[in-house]
Amino acid sequence: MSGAFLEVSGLVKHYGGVAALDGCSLSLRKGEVTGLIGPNGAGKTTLLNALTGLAKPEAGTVSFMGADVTGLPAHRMAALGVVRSFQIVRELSSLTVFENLLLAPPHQIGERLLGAVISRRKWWAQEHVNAAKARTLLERVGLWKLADQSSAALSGGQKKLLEVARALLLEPRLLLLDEPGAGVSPPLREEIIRLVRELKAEGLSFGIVEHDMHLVGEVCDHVHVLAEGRTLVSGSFAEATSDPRVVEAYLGLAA
Amino acid sequence: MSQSPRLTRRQVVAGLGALPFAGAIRPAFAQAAEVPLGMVLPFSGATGPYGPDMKKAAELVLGQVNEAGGILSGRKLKLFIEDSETNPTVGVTATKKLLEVNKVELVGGFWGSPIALAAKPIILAANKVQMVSCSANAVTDGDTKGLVWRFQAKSTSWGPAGAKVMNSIGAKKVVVLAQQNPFVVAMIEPFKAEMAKLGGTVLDVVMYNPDQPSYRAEVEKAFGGDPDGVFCLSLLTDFTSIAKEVYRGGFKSKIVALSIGADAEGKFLQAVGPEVAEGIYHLQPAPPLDTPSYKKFVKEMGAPAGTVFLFAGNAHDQICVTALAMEHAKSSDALVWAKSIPEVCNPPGEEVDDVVKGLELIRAGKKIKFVGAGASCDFDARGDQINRSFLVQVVKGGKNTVVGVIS
Amino acid sequence: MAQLFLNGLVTGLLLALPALALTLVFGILKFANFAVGALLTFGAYAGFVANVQFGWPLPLAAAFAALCVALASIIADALVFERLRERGSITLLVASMGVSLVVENICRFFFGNAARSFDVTLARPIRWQGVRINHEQIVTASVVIVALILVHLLLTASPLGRAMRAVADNPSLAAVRGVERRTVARIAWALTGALLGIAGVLAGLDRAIDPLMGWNYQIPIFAAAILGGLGSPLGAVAGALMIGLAEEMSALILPTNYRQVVSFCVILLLLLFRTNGLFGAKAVRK
Amino acid sequence: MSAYLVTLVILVSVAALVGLALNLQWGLAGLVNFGVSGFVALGAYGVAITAPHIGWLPAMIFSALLCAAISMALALLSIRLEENYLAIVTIGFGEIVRILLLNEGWLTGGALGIADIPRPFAAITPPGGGDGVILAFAIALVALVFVLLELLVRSPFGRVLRAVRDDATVASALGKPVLALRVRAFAVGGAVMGLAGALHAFYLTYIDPSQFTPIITAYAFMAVIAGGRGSNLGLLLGAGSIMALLEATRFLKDLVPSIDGAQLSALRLGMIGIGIVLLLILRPQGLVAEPRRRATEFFPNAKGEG
Amino acid sequence: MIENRETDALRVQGLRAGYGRGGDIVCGIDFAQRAESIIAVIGPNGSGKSSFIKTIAGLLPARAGSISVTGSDVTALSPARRVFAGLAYVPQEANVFRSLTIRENLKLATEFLRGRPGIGREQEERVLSLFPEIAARPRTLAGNLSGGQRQMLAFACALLANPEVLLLDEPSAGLSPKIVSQTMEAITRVRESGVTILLVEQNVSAALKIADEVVVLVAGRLSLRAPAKDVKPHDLASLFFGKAA
Repeated sequence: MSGAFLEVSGLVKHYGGVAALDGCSLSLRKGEVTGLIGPNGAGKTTLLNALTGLAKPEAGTVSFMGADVTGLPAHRMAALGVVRSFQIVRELSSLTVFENLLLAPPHQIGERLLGAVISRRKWWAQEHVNAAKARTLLERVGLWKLADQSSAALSGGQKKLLEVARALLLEPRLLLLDEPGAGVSPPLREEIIRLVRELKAEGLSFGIVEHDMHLVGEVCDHVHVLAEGRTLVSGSFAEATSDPRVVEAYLGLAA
Repeated sequence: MSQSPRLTRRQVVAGLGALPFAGAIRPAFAQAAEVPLGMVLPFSGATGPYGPDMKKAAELVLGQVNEAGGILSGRKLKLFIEDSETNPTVGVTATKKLLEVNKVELVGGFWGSPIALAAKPIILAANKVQMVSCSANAVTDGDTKGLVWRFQAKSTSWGPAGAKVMNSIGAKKVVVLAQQNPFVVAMIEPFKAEMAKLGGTVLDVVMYNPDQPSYRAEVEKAFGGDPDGVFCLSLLTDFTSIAKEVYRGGFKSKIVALSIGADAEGKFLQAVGPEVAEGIYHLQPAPPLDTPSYKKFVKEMGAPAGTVFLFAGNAHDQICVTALAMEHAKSSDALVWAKSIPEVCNPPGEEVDDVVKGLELIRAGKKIKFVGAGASCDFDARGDQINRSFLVQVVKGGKNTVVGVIS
Repeated sequence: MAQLFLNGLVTGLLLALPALALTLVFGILKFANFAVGALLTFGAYAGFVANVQFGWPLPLAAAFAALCVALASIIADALVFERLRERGSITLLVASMGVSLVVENICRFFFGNAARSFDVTLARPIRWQGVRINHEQIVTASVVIVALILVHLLLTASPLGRAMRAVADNPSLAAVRGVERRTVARIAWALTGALLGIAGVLAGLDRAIDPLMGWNYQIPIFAAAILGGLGSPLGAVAGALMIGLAEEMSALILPTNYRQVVSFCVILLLLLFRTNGLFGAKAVRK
Repeated sequence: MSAYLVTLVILVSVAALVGLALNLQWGLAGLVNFGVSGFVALGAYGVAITAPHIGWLPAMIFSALLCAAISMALALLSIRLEENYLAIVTIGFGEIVRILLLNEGWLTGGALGIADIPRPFAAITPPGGGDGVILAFAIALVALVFVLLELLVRSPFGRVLRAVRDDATVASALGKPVLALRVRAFAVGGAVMGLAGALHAFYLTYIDPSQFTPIITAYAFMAVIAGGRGSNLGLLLGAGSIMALLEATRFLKDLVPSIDGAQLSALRLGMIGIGIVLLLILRPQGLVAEPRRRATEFFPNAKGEG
Repeated sequence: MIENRETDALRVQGLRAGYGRGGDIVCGIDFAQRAESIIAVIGPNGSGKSSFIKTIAGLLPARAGSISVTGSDVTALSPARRVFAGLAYVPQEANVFRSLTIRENLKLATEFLRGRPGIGREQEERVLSLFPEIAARPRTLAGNLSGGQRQMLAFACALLANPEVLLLDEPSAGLSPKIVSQTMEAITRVRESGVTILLVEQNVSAALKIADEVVVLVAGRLSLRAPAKDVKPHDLASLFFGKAA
């Protein structure tokens, strides 16, 4: 159990000549909630993309549970248990809430071309198992009554919850959340905080990109502050937010 | 915007519903005494230019016959014409519609072998007569039950005729420039063989696909080596472009072309003007140009005297022969009257070129030999027209001038 | 060889105007307009009416054709494309197929299928260093080059061109700068219509006028615009020249009946290496 | 009349197969394919060339597999392209196929085409009763393909394809192999188009390159748009109504007798163009909506709880 | 809160807006702004700040309510006509035409506003003197400018229209702290030239420094309006994240 759960070293990624990541190194620990904060343009979202296979880093390595996973395609990262949510919620709008969840579980026989036609009974059984899990999760995040609604019709906050629930069905080892608190009304935000704590207690690890210092302070065990594509400061929430460099570069005024 | 589209949509749907219904009930209410005939002609697509004149010619005969009291003691002819869109699939549905909805005894027309070939099995299955105006040998191959009749020279007889023209104008080293099209492709080998027999050589065969934006590269390739002559196997639209290109390119080789492209019942001259067309030889199976009936036909078609109609003449003949054969067989049952076709067309018999007069003679119990506006209309046992001679013309001073007849 | 090169240049120049028209509409309205071919045909017939039926000289007839097609394009936009603007590029593409059928058949309805030509006397070629140059080629080349220069000036140096480029770049920002997308779209339609009208007359001069003529140009036009990168005016012209040269020069190594395949092979090869054409901006598939 | 209806039903069947395939590729998986006519032609030529030697059933299987393989190759080649570019590449594919068929006469008969293609069950077909057999065959084929595709659409496979269409990034972040899924959808669609071509060849018993023009592609898109993207049932309705529109306009001349043939044809094709545009403007969602999996299917008594 | 109508540069009543078929994002906002003031709109992500300012600019159609600028109703006008009526808008990030040069960007800013009073050479000189670094490089493509320079160019373009009211959507977004302070300083200069400024900001501290008043938007509704000097950051925490006022 020693050593980092997810280790990032020296990641570099440019977009149109601008360095989004410029030698970024940091680590996430197992069973903890790690916050990633920093000003706009500090490279937080690019880092998440690099961690989940949506962006190929130009230099540097990513290792997960001791294995080098640099540059693996997104679906392989998901299969390894690194699952993410998106900053601007990307629900699959032509699917219902329930279908959004049924989609998520890995290794579905019915998603194979032949399996879908031939092994009907098998995938139907799988589907029932997944449906039960989906129902439990939907009830947990309070969306069960909206199960058969088009996911496009949900409010912003409900979509966030849907996204988290969908990610959970993938049975992740590490859940990376991109601004889970953004656009969420206060009661829902408390709901998310409660959910993250519960899941952490169940053994799930988190990486959370967030601007909302209240949320970060509530749930994060450890915080990395990013600026201009690198790690500026790492430490506990209190340590990080009292660091003068962080106040200068990010917070602007004493938080 | 909120109300009107609804209304429109409903109207569209209602219109759609009503159309086939109207079409379907029409024949049922039609006079039982009418004899329905059908034709599949091209009005759009690559061969679209040839359809309208064929339609006109067929309707001309129809008018004459009906005005003279029809056939089979007073039954009028009724003609249904469908568009093939130069597309065999469409040709098949059109044929089906004619056979099943209009209950026609004859499906005529058929410019273009693929359409005729696609429609053939259906017409044979329905035991009706198919008359075609296309050249591919395959059309009359196989078991045709004596129901398929070709009002046109076979492809294989066009080629040698072309070689003879080349020979007569002194072209020994020649190039073939041909559209990739079934009618034309079958001419190339017989042409080459005949050229060899006549002591000439075919330097190159340049094939091109129809419907190209330009034919510059092909013209360059065919004419660039300055052959004595180029055998241009093209249809109207592409030949118009090719002829302009040749003229502007300043090439000197003599051109022998098909009248389908280089005359097209006068449309070619209209399209390119006299300078470009000057000196182009072209050939086609000869209509009986000198007969009074042909001259009358040209006049009735509203064309200037001397116009050489080929396909329109074929369409004209198809309807004439059908009327005469039905009258001869005293039946409108296709299986019966098809057998009468050689009876009214092949010699011996009194030569007749007017359908109305022919009908009178048949009623009077005389044996006739019909001579059409497209050909002399003699058939062999396969249903192919025989004794087709080719008329060779050259464009001089903006006019087609007859050079001679090759048989 | 030199002859084929020259022929290729002329063919390419003929493609340049419609390819430019296609790319302009794509830049501003973000869809590939399948009706370019039919509108080109329409232009040729409009020119034919003016030249042969009214007896106007060809330059005047070309201007008339440009006007007619510009008008037709604006009408098509108002009746069809405007209403479908929010519905995605493929819906618009399919709609433009419908428009294409309608326009082509309007021409067929009034003029039939027979090939026609303008009332101009053709001349024999000028020979220079063993290369034949004919008058139409000179006329075509000069008209196209002048048109291209004018369009280039319009796009780069006039307020209208700036507005068009602004809308292509960022329509919502353009809107708050006082440039209405709708107005600019209409102007772009008029401009492309005018280009297609002139192209139609030139094509009619080069070959015969028939209802399917534009359809025959369709694929090389698309090939040219894509080769240059959809939405890039400069690229469209370069692409047109390359397609023209490739198609004519390919006669050296390929049988002529495979000429039409050439443009596609060029596109395929190019797209394998540059997914957005020669000059296209990077467009990311979501 | 009845045999004419048979023709129509068979042609609708061909159009429906093509449409079903496109509905899988474009409607469900979001991959635009403008080379439909090329795949149909390959399917038709596949059976026309092989059926006399190996029998109709192996020939059909061969055609379907051939088209599937070529679809996969094309998909791998071009699937990373942006929609408009993919459209052009597929258009080009259709044209290349047509030109190859036209010019490789040693194999395809060139412009003359291939005649006397044996029909399925030719041996047990009573003379003159051919239409009934081919009709039954066509309907059975459409039914089979419809059921299979419907199984696919309603299975998790269909759902994951919809997810890929909606947002490929999210789908890949959820662990779905987007490229592989797209290639599979394209291949299955290609195979069905091949079957459509085979049915076409069997019915006409004669094929030539001029039968496979891009208009087939246009009609297929019309059918999908009319029926509603993603719904197979809607597609059958769409294909039926498009063919009805095409054939109904044929009766136009019986109502308007005074114009000449070319004008009539122009009027007819022009009306089809107007039909396309009207469908797009008036029927944005198509005739039938996509199928959805309801929670109530699993928990029939749970509705409204939670 | 209701002030004298004549002196209100910007006035919004009962404004509702949203995207597509979705619910309202802007849920009934009443708001008025005195001429030549700077008001900062702040609030948590997703509270409708951007939608609010876009609706005023006309990029998002208002479902209900009205907007007026210096007393004249602009609710029914297109975005372009609103510029003519004196309402300029600088969007977040994509705020210049990247494929056009600086000079072309500047020209476009007034080209289609002929007849609006106060535009022309004089205004151009005045504006360019505010942003000397832009005026120096007219032939540079706007896409090649740095984020801060683009921001300046965008301000310059908006000001060339001689607006009464300037709407700024997160001018600090994506900028480093140093550039943010320069930008904020530029905004105060703009106000001094007589323009009313409505500013949406996420960077609360920067906004508080220059704004006269602060408006807090939560879930599409106004939850607080107060003079900037009275607002303390810890108040904001409870306003943003606690119960809506």
